[in-house]
Amino acid sequence: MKNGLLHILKPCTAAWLSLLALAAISFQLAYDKPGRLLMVFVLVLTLLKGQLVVDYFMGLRHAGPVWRATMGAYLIAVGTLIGIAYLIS
Amino acid sequence: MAGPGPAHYGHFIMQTALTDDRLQQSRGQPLPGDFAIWVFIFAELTVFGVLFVAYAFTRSAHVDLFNASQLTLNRTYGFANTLLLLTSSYFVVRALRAIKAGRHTACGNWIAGALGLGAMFLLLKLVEFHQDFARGITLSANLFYMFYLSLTFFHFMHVAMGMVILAVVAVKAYAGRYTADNHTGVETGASYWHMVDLVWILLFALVYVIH
Amino acid sequence: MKYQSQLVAKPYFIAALALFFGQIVFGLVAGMQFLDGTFLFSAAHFNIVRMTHTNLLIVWLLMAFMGAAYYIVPEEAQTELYSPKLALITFWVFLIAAALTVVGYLLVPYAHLAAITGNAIVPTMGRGYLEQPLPTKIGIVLVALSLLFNVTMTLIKGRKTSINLILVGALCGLALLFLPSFYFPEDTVKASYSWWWIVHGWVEGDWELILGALLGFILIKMTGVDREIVEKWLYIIMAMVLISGLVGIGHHYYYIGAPAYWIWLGSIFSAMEPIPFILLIAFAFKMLFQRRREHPNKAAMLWAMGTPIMAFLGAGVWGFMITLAPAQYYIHGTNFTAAHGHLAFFGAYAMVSMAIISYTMPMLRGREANSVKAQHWEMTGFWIMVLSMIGIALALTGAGIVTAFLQRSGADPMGFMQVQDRARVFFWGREIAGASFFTGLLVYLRSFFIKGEYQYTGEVKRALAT
Amino acid sequence: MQEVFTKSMARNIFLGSAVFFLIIYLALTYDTWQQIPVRDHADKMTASVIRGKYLVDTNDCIGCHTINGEGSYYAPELDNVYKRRGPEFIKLWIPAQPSGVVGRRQMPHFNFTPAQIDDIVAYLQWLSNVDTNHWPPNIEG
Repeated sequence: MKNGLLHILKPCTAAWLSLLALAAISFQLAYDKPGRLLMVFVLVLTLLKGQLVVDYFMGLRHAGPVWRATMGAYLIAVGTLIGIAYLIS
Repeated sequence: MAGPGPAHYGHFIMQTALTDDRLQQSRGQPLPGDFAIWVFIFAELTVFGVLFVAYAFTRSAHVDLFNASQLTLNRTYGFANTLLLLTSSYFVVRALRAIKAGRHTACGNWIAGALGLGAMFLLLKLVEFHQDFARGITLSANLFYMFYLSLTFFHFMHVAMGMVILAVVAVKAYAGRYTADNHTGVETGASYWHMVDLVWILLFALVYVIH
Repeated sequence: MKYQSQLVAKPYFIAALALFFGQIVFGLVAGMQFLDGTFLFSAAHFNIVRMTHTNLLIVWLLMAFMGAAYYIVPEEAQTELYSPKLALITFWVFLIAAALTVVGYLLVPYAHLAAITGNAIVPTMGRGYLEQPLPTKIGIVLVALSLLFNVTMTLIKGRKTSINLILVGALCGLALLFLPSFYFPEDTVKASYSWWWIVHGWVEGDWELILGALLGFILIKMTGVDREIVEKWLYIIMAMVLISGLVGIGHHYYYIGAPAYWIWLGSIFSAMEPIPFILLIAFAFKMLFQRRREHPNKAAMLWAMGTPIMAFLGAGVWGFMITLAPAQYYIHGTNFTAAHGHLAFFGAYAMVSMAIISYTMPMLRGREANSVKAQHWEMTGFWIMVLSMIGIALALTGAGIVTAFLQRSGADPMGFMQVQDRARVFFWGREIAGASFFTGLLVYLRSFFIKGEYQYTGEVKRALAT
Repeated sequence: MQEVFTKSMARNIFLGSAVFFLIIYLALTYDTWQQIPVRDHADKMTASVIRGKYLVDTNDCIGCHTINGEGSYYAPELDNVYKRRGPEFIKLWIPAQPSGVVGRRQMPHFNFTPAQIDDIVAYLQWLSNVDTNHWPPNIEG
């Protein structure tokens, strides 16, 4: 069934729907009790969203591996630094 | 070798120059759109990245202030704006697909749709700014609001800038200036718009959600 | 040189170098006054010497930029200059106004100068770099308008290359950015805030565009690289200048009374200000490696390659060291800033001026390049001046660090004069390096008096003949 | 093949970013302009303070001193000199210059009237109360 769904949807449409769903989850979690686990979870969700945009919207999955790696490294670097800052607080 | 140059031009070195095109090929497939916009995109992402990290580390020194101030923001607006931008980004992807299939009117229509969503984003953000100012939130109110207003205003300006670019692309698309083989302009505008979207995803999580 | 009217650049360049010489002499006197506070006290007090030193710097750089514009704009537009006569009249007006201003500085007490030149009507005097009395300031505006009129008319009737558009656009910006010098609010904080529109706007904005245009022109001419490639890189570099520099002005606003958010915005954006200089180095060397010809003017090439490197060192590296707010908290208003100022002004603007002079002067004197001997002198001068300027910067950096440690931090900070005494060894270092710089300048100027043109070797002559 | 990096795009980015960042800077400047009078107590800028500032400018004090770190590095910072030395010291100091100590840096004699010196002190007092984000780090300036 899942394969069937992906078959019907174009990859970019699937990415868009996933992004909407992930955003909704993040929004729900915004009202949860603060906690480190939650923080890491939301951060990972966010980076996942970012990678989806980079790959499927910007279309970097077709571009050279160097550029894709550059964008990936950017997301990971920013995400890690933010994560460290939140964990030490 | 071409005939002798004028004496005062010195002698020529027959050296093949490494052209920009060959530079591109040596690094795999080129980036979508004009390379110049990518220099810009990487510069902008760096600025936003540094701002985000600065926000995070400043927060770690003022956790209570940040958490308390964060609660005063309207998260529903933030979420609605996320949906608007994600969807408009999706529309732009569809516009690019349309022009790759040679359907330039459809391309224009998708971009017009994206522009409409972008306009709604700006409107909603203006309402939010208005409510913030009415509550006495300014750049100098406290550290959190300083970051919140700087980041969102800076991003707001990027949305406005992206809309100007997309508007130009839409006009040219309707006028039939792009074809299935020649659509670098659409790709360039699209790449910028997705960057604006990407920044908002990070910004929304950081400023409105994570606490 | 293709057009006869380009010759008007020659007096500008000669005057620029003469004023440069004067600037260094006053610099040496000011440096000496750091060592002996009574040196020339009654003849010319430190503030007068300093103001002459900095004002001569501005004037000679403007002279060089204007000369460059009168040379480049006709060549790029492929037409004669609109009015060579106007350019020549402008030159004499500018030179005489500058000379009169310096004489005024040296002979009339500053407050008296202010009183007799109508400063009470439109107060403009008493700000760094903008010490000129009102008539001089008005004169500068008129000179700038004359230049803009002349080059714009030339541009309109000729070919519109990107180099030309950038250069003329940047010259318009230069004139526009000077206008806030007539606005001197009574509120000191507002006065500081708006003073930076001129100073930052020039040296960290508009002048970088001029630098880019001059360097681009030299590289196109000397390397024979395709104009399209040079120009598109120039645009990208200049875009980076504005992206980082416009909000980067905030690094001047941390501790002058402006709101605290500038600490963040200024730090983040100005931290990117080295990027355009890195790109400029990459760009210059890319052009060098892709060159399609060997230009006989090796000295000009040395200046052209040295400029981005020294600009990066002075503006990029030294600028970065003092740009972040926590570092600036301790070194703001110390000789560290002076170190940055010296290295950046020399590395970026003095050097690009000498690059364009080095490239054009032989042609203005009727030869493609100077003799090997003259170039040898010029390049020797280059190295002595560059290394001496690095020495000056290091010495002033040392003095700044002494202040930061002894006066600005610690439980029991020392007073200003006590700390200055401790930094004495660095002031000696600066003065010695300054004397060395002066020697380099003499060597450099000597090269202009060596006659003869570049002689190709027999081998090359044969190659050219086939 | 299409060119991947065009001059016209590079030019558009240059012009676009110029306008873009100028707008941002102007918006920030607007906000700063509202904040400055609060931070520097512009309401306390009396006629005496303004006269004092005019004297400080037209005698080129920043040719040797710094004010809020701007000027020359030949003589001490003036931002907090009022708090460092106090008004009485300054009133005695200025007319007593130059000291004439051989080798020591000299401050010129300015022939100020007592009223003018009062104005300068009033200006320095106003200056010492400007909110400069806790700069200078200590009283030595």
